[in-house]
Amino acid sequence: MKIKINGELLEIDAETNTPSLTQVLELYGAKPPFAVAINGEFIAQSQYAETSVSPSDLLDVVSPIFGG
Amino acid sequence: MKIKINGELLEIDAETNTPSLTQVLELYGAKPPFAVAINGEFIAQSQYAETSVSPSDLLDVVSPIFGG
Amino acid sequence: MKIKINGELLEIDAETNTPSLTQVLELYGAKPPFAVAINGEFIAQSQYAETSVSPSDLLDVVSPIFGG
Amino acid sequence: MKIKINGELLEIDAETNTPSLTQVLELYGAKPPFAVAINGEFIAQSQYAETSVSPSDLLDVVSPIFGG
Amino acid sequence: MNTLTIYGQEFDSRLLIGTALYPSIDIMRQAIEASGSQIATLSLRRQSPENNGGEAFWQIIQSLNLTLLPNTAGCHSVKEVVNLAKMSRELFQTDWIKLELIGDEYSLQPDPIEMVRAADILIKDGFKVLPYCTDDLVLCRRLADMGCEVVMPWGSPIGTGQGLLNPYALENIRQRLPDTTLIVDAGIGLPSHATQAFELGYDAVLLNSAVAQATDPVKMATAFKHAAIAGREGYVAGRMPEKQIAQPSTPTMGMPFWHQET
Amino acid sequence: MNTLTIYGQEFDSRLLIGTALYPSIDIMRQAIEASGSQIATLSLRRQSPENNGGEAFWQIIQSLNLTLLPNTAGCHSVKEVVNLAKMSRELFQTDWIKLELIGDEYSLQPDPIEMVRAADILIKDGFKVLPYCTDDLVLCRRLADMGCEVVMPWGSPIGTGQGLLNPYALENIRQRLPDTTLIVDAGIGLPSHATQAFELGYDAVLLNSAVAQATDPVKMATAFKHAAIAGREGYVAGRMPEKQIAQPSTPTMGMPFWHQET
Amino acid sequence: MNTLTIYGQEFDSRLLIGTALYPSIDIMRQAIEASGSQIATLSLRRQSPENNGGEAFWQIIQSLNLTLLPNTAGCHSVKEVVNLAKMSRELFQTDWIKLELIGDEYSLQPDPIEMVRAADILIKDGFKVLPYCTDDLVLCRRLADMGCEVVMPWGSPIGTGQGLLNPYALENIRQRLPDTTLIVDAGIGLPSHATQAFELGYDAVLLNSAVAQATDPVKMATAFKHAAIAGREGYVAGRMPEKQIAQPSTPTMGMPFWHQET
Amino acid sequence: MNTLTIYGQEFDSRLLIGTALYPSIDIMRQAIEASGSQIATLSLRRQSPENNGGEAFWQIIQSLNLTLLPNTAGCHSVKEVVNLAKMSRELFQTDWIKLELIGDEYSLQPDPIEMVRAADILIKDGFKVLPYCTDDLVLCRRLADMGCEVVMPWGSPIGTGQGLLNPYALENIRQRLPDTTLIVDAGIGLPSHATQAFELGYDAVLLNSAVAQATDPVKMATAFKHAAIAGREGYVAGRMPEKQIAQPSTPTMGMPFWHQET
Repeated sequence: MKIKINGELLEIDAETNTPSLTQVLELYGAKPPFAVAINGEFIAQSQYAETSVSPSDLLDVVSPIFGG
Repeated sequence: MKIKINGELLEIDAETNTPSLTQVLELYGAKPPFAVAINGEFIAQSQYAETSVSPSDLLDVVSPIFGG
Repeated sequence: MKIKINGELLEIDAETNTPSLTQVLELYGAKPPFAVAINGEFIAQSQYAETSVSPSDLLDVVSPIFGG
Repeated sequence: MKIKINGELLEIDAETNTPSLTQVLELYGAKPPFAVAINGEFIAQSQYAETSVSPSDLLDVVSPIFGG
Repeated sequence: MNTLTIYGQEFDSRLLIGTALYPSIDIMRQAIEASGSQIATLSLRRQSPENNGGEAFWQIIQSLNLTLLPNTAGCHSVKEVVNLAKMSRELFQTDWIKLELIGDEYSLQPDPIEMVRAADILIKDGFKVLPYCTDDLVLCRRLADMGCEVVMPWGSPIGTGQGLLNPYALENIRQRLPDTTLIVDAGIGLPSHATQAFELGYDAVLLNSAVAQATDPVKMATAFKHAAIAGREGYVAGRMPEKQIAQPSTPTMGMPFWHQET
Repeated sequence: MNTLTIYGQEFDSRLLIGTALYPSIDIMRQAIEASGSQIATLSLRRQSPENNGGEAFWQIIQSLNLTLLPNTAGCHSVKEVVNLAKMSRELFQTDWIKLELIGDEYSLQPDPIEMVRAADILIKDGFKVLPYCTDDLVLCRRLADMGCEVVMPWGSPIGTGQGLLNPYALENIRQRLPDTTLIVDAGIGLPSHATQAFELGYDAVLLNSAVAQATDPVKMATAFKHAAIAGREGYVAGRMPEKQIAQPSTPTMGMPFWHQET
Repeated sequence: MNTLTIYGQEFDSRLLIGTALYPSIDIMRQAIEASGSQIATLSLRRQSPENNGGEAFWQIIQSLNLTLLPNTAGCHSVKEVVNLAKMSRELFQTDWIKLELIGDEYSLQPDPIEMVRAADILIKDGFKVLPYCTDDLVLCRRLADMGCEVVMPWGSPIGTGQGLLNPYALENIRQRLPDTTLIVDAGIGLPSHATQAFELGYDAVLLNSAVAQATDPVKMATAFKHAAIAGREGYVAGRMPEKQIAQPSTPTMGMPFWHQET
Repeated sequence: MNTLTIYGQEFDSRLLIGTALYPSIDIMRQAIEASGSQIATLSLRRQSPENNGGEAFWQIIQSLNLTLLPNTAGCHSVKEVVNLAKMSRELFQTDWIKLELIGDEYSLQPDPIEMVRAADILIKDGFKVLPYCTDDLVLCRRLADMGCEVVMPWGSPIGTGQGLLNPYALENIRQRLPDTTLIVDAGIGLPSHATQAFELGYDAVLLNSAVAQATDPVKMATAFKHAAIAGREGYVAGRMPEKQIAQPSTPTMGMPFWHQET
């Protein structure tokens, strides 16, 4: 299946059609520290496991960067 | 009965306990041009006759004045 | 003889070696209105005739121009 | 004789009618450090002895003061 | 076109004038006439024996046949603004309203949040709103987007006469809202302040105290009439480029006395 | 009296205008007429085939019947100033001279020391001197004391159009020299700059580039005509007092909707 | 007490510094150290191979043991602000958030209406909000009333370095909100701008470009460190009264050479 | 080199401080020490019983081991200046003299014409002249050409604390006299004024009232010490370019939530 992460389509061959966010982040290779939003809504770390991702979802995985 | 018009109590001896706005304005001696609000809500001229005033009401009768 | 007028050398064949300013201006073809200075010193019109010009002299012949 | 020092008249009983500046300063009780001018002209210390003061003279004896 | 457009109406004069604070009603009348203004602001207050003068005022105003711009000065809430506006519309027979919703007692500054709510209600109710606002671009644009064809940022607080405190902000608003009729309202103290507003590209100036509280209000009104023309004409004429280094106006070529040695 | 006095002569217009830098002589003519100026500055340069245009210029100038104010622009020494002044007096048949003695090539700033020497010589020779100077009070007073009935401090360097860089200094000069005719010369870029000069109490403004280098010089000349009237009338009318705290124009008394509890 | 208080925390330095736009991460580190700042702003962006540098940045930042102030720069809606804030809180383990809700692409000006809605949601969610806002008093007071213990009006638009465009407005906010921690955020370009902000009574200054884009960022950071001390100490010391007329410092009494005639 | 050079002598501090107008001699001492100044101005006045305090003052001054800069404050003629200078040289054993020749009682402005004559005489007599002058470029250059290695234009009139009234003129002087030691003397009222002077490229600042008349002179002296460092370091560091349009500091690339439709 294809999921859109950080604006790019990611091909994921997961068993299920609705993998958990934990799996997706692993497959994506997210590097800590990071935080996540699905469809613009923040998802707390504690929710990763029980949050399932569906193809239409838009994911954001963000990390610290300089800012003013 | 007593009604509060433009911040002052006006003694009105009306037959009914709920005189019409028309009556009240007459008794008050409102000089045209003027516009009216009851309890802060504008009342159109066309509504004067069918609007009845009760003692608790707060009336405003305003006229043109200089302004910036 | 050669005279310097308005920054340029003017060849003048005058009888004498010290022509009058009147002659020089005529030969130069000065167009009125104008005013004259020799070696940076103003010369009044009334003095033109009796003023003799010598080769080393520096003449200025000026006319009106726009200014701020 | 009377001499004007720092804007005030000073009575001096000197033998001579033209005492030296040295004497005058002593009689005036000038406190060092100071500098002197007579009639608005600076007098160097080295000149005190040979400078004679006459009644019409105006003396200034100045000392350090705060300034901006 | 060199006329001022306000909600489709055209005006030759680019000065909107207030009717308050004059030494006398007669001086007010003379000053308004001298200013050449075609639009005057006024308000509504409670009838009372004291302001029977209100009648005299009303007679004069009608006689001047001006376009009237009623304001909601003194209102501190959306409800007050909306109801005073409705009373004005009925009494003055105009759907024009100068929206004024005070957010601070000392600076008499408009409340940027509440005034947007008020404007929304008034526009939906059919009013032609002329909002008095701060020089906040986002606020001005929001008002324009809501349907205000005229937006009126302040120059400085009402009645201070400090002129244009932030020309940069005002110029920015002009550049970003090219199609909105922009009027500097409040803070004008001197004719040069008005002229400057026009030079920044503003379409008109609304003032009151600067004229009414001048030593000679009628003469000052004349001054502002010319100030408006000066600023507008100057803006349209296109200013000379500003330079950092001096530039001679009189030509240096042909300067006498200079002879290089030969 | 509300006329401008220069060495005993009265003028209705308070604008002195330069004749240089216009796109064409015809536009110059129209602009001068539009400005309403009655006094124009001009200069003298060497005759030459190139500036035969000089003749056309001279014809036009004479036809406008203006009071002429010849300048000594470009002069860098007392001797140059004095002799150019004498040539001007003879040619233009006027003892008026705009004294300009440049002390710096980049800022075209007058030389405060040399210009005093030049003014002294010219005055003793019977000239009516109008000195172009900096906004230095002591210099201005010295020129006035020497017999200059007119003193012309700059607003900013010639041709920069930066306006009045130091209003405090200019105002100070006005207050200390109440009986001298004061003219802001140089630096005016916008109509509001001229208006401001009059509001400071200056009697007149001399400008050139602001009009000549505008996109539309004729229209800009009109703008300055009004700017001068606006500033002068405003000055005479007496400005409203400037305040730090806002003051409502519309009365608060009689505001509807406010009912204290009973 | 002469320390800066932000939501109950005390700081000796009154300079908050941004971490962006430095020539290199190492220069950033040196500049932050030279500035003496104890609080630094930073942000969140999408992970990507390109900004692996992000890791290096994060290492350095942690090593400097600063108090972190994450911002919501780039957000254009309440929803974006709220969710980015929550991501920041989780990742940076802080409930501090610099609220930035852009209302205009060109001026990068905050949206006065939307930001109030965002602040309301964040405060209710337990955030300690430091809102970046305009110099609008009513807006600032509203944010303070909602529970913002710190309010950060701009001096001029982000990254322009124009300094304090409207000192009158900023001073007004200071006087009206005596108990709020006020920080000038954005627009600082020179050390004197920062000093001026403190002289107006502001508690701190937040800057970034002025240091990061200086020719020598580290030296400029030192300059700002001293500018903050200068302004704060000067404010506390109480300025001399400003005067219109000159006052001699050196005494005139006892001046030599002056002898009235006898 | 980052030291201040005055007639060949090097100083670490770029602040010159006056010794007048302090609440007490002890506060003067503390303030001078807090300021870090190495050069102090003082004067000469007639001895008298009253100013026996003069002795106490003199004791303190000597104990601070400062470089002394005697002034000619109060002098109104070349003769007074020259003779007071000679008395200073003998008494203070220094050939440094702060040339002050007042040309106007109200503005205490220097006389541009007379001071040049005085400077000429003093220089020929071997003095090292530090002239207090106006911000007139031609005057400043003339003084420099005569041999003044230091020139000290005013910011605003003595004791007014109005700061730099004409930064354009001051900057112009700096650019045109790159090799002269330039000091802003008089008019400084706030630390930010001093910082600004350095940002314009000035080498030092001379002040007195701003410290002496502050509510807390010692603390204000500290403020100015930092203000001088801030301004100088900032000047050397090279300011960020000023911009008209906002520039984001936080990067926009990688902003979350933005997904173009697929």
